[in-house]
Amino acid sequence: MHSKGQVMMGFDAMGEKLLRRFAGGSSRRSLLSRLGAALVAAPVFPLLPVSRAEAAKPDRSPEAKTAFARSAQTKDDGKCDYWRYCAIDGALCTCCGGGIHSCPPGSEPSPVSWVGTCINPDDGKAYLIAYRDCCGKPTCGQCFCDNTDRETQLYVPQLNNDVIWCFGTSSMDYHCSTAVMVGAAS
Amino acid sequence: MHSKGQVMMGFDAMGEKLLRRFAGGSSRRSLLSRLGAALVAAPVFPLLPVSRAEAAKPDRSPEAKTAFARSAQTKDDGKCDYWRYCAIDGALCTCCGGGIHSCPPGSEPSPVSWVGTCINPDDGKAYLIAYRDCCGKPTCGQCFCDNTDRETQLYVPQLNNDVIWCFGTSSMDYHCSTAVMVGAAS
Amino acid sequence: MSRTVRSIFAAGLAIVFATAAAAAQTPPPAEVEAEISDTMTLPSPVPTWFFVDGGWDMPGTSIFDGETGKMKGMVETRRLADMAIDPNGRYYYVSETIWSKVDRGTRQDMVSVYDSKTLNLVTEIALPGRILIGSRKNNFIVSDDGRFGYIYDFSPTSAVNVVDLSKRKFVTAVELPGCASLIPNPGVGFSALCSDGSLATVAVRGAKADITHTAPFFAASDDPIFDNFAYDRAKKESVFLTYTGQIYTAKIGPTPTVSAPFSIQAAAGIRPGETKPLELNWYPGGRQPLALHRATGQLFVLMHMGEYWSHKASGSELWQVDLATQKVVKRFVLKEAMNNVEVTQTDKPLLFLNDEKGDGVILDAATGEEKHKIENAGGGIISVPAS
Amino acid sequence: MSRTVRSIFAAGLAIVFATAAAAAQTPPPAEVEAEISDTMTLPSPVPTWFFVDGGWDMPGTSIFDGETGKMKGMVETRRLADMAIDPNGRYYYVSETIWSKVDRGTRQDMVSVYDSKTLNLVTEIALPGRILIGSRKNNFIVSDDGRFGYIYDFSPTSAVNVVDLSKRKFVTAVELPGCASLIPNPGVGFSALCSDGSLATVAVRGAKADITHTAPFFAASDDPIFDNFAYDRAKKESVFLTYTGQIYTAKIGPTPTVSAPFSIQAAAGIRPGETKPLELNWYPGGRQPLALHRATGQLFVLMHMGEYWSHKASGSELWQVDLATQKVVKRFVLKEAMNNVEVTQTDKPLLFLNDEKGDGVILDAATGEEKHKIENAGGGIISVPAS
Repeated sequence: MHSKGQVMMGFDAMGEKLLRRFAGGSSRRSLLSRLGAALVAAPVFPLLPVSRAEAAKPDRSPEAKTAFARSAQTKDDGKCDYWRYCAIDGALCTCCGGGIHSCPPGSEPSPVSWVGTCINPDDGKAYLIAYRDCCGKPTCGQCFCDNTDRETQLYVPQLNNDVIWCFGTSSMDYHCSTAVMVGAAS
Repeated sequence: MHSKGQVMMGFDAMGEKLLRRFAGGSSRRSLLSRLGAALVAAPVFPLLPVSRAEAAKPDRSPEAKTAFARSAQTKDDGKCDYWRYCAIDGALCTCCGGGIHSCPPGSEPSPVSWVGTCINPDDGKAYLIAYRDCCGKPTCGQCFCDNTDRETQLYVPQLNNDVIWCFGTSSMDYHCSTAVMVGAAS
Repeated sequence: MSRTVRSIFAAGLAIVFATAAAAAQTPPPAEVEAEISDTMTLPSPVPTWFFVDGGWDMPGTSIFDGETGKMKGMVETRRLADMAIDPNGRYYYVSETIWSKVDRGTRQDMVSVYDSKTLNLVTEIALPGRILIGSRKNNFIVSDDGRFGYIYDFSPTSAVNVVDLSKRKFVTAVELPGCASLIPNPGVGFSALCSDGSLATVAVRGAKADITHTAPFFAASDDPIFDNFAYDRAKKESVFLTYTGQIYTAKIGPTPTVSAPFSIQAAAGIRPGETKPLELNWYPGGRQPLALHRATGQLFVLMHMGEYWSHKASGSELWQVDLATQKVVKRFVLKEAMNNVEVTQTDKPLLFLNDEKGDGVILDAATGEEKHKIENAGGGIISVPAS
Repeated sequence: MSRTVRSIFAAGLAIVFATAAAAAQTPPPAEVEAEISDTMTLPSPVPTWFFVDGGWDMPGTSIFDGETGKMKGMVETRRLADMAIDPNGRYYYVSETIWSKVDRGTRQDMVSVYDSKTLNLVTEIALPGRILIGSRKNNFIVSDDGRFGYIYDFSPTSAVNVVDLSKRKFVTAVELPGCASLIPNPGVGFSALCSDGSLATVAVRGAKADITHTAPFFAASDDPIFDNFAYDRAKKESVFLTYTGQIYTAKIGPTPTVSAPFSIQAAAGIRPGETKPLELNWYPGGRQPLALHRATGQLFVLMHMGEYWSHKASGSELWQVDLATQKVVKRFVLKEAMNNVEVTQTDKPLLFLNDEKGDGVILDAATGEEKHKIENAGGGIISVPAS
């Protein structure tokens, strides 16, 4: 039932297309100057002198692990304590007929999202997770989670998990959230 | 804060106006032939041979009283066991900024409604109660009640309390329900 | 552009657009595969699936696999919408009323058609109106061949809208005074229950309709038939249950016939239910108080202890009635009082029950064993694919 | 017309249209007065009223009288809408986004204007867009004189829509990269918090806007300021609270200045909060974790025990901070953990707190005594009229 035939276009093409779309057709360069808050960067948005050093070399020692990271598991992605869900907010798509990176039937993944940096307890490494909302169905009633590791406020929207992240989708109705592996955190 | 300046037009005028409205401008006579289920009659819709005798002379002896009637009170119209609420379903307008026959601000009473026949424990008599829905605001969150004395099914709609009784109002959004004294039951 | 924001770009940090570009610009170590997002699809409706409406409080009808208890997807039903399953398994139909500005603006009544494999909206069929009530199985029915949809309207005059689902267009509105709660009537049109205690039959021929009535057989105001009754398309029979517990079987056809009723309480060896208050007894109750396993003629009824006029009360027991022998063959004691019940039409039937809070359980109908408990499943009515 | 229905009319029974005509045609005994239906009105917003948004699960903002605990009415806010109260008391404004077919069709962004006495819709002011997030006090603010509304937009570029509320028309959209969470800035325009840790100030002159920034003063990613902060229009000051518990006061004007912060934990005589996990402490948390009694400079903060990054956790205590002396003067232990708090601007302040289930309590701020408990009050943010 997992249809690869419906896979979205590759990230490079998608990113570029969306950039143009949101820019109303303007060039990529002029767009970049406008994006501001819509940009999503590495684990911690590295803007602040006070935090840059910390962000560059995340401390993954047991002492620095959050309560979530210390008790996270890697076996069941239908539970709130699955390791990738360290900053998820909403219904888990894995409980709603979808998968960890798959939207339930009839819903559509938002190409833009908020992100988290979560530690996989199996290897102790940190990974960048994109929490892509699935959009276009009413809110799924299953497996509500609200984890808040490094989750910030609205003026840093790419690290805020309350925003309805349904941009560039045909409907902005929030259905559920996925936790897509993007890569190792630097 | 109870504004009589906003009182609706008298019932005679209202009834006639609505009759024409629902008939799409046709005459009253041709309309009556179409109304069918929309008609509301005395306490029990006196159509059925099996029930007509009973309906004509309701038995108000203690033995015939429903569980609701036996425990109903006449002091607090903000409680589900207030005597007029014997067949109400929904939020009590008395808890939502309205009154027993008054809609909360910004909502509008439906001129048509379902009805109940409730016994006032103070005099032991039965009265005809019109449960007029107030329409045009989201559902009030206070004092949900669902009493079902003589409440029937959809094919007898004037005795069914699940229908959204918002007809002839500018919005059909259900806000709360009132319990309007219409008269003594025959 | 502010000084601060300009400096962000000037710094040449690894700024990326969304996480999409992040993956492209900062390639992960070889062992980490960046995942791509996609969307699942479904097979045609499976006989072990339950379709649970969210009810008043929760939008959407969630599809649960009775075997695993897992959710498979959701059909977009909002409060007061009615869903029907295409008997051919290709579509889910939603009869709904939408205002252009939520509670104000222009009213739009329609049947929305969803593809059963993708759950995507295929098209909308405009309607002249429909009733706003919700929690009813029989206000939107589909003919056994899947060709026609019948949608009850109440404005507050009573009518039925006929829709040609294959041509996807509205055909006609049939005025039906004093009747509601529809039953497919193959080759004829539809039947309905009436306030005079009769069963009406509407023969639809194009835009014309002839209405006939049986003799009155039940007391619509004193001992009403629950309007969420059951219909068996294989036998062309409807099973009716009244507030007191009388069970009727109606043979549906051009001239329907109704059996003599029997009492569910008598079938269990106790005193039949009465309309008089004060007399404590077991009564049927809930919103969807009965479910029929068609092939075996087993009727499952939610029962509670109480007085008459308690017909919305949730059931603390589920009684299994064998319609052929008119006996209650089993009484299941429920852990929580339940408001709705449905049963799969499979050889090993599964029961789905939900309560007023919206929590659900799946029981093995043979043993009563609780197979799955599903919190927040939805508090509305439950459907299964036609057998 | 069917035989059955015709016979109803032929019988000449006392058939009436709705209950309206019933009263007219069958006059009740002299002692029974048939009542008429009407609609209530309200006074202008009263300082002891609380406006409680239903939050994610419940539409509408319910108005509760803090003295009696009774509901007075409801403003039509749907999920993700933002409400603002006209400082002059004549209107309630709702910034909302509506699709023409609920979740599909045409998007319509607007400020809907309601009369405060009738709660009727007066007009709609169309907007080019707005953010969908909900539970925020500072995404839709009104200037202190009531003339302008500022509505945050995120598409996902960051902007603020300026609306002339007196002329009831959209004026301009100001791009505001990297900033959000708005503060009225009288005579200037508005200010906002930014991801670089600065406070931006936007001077609006007609369709033009000049943006300036303070120096960065807080760590937006490591120790963020809760975006549901407080604003005091009498003093033209904002009070900010960070995740660790640092409290800042910002003087709002053409060139805002921000005070040195102090720690709420230190103000209570305990170790200040830290960003490092493992260290257990009392932390502020919730959706709307602070409320300011402006006249007396008393700040009420929801506090819970836990580790850092637990900023959404409900508070098991409410701490009262005297901003002048920088001391925690009282710690209220709450019966239930609460997620939002607001306080009336009256001489005898009342507190409203609600929890994630949507239940609310009204406390006397002087004694902590529970005056009223309101079930299902709504789980969203709480507003009071400006003092």
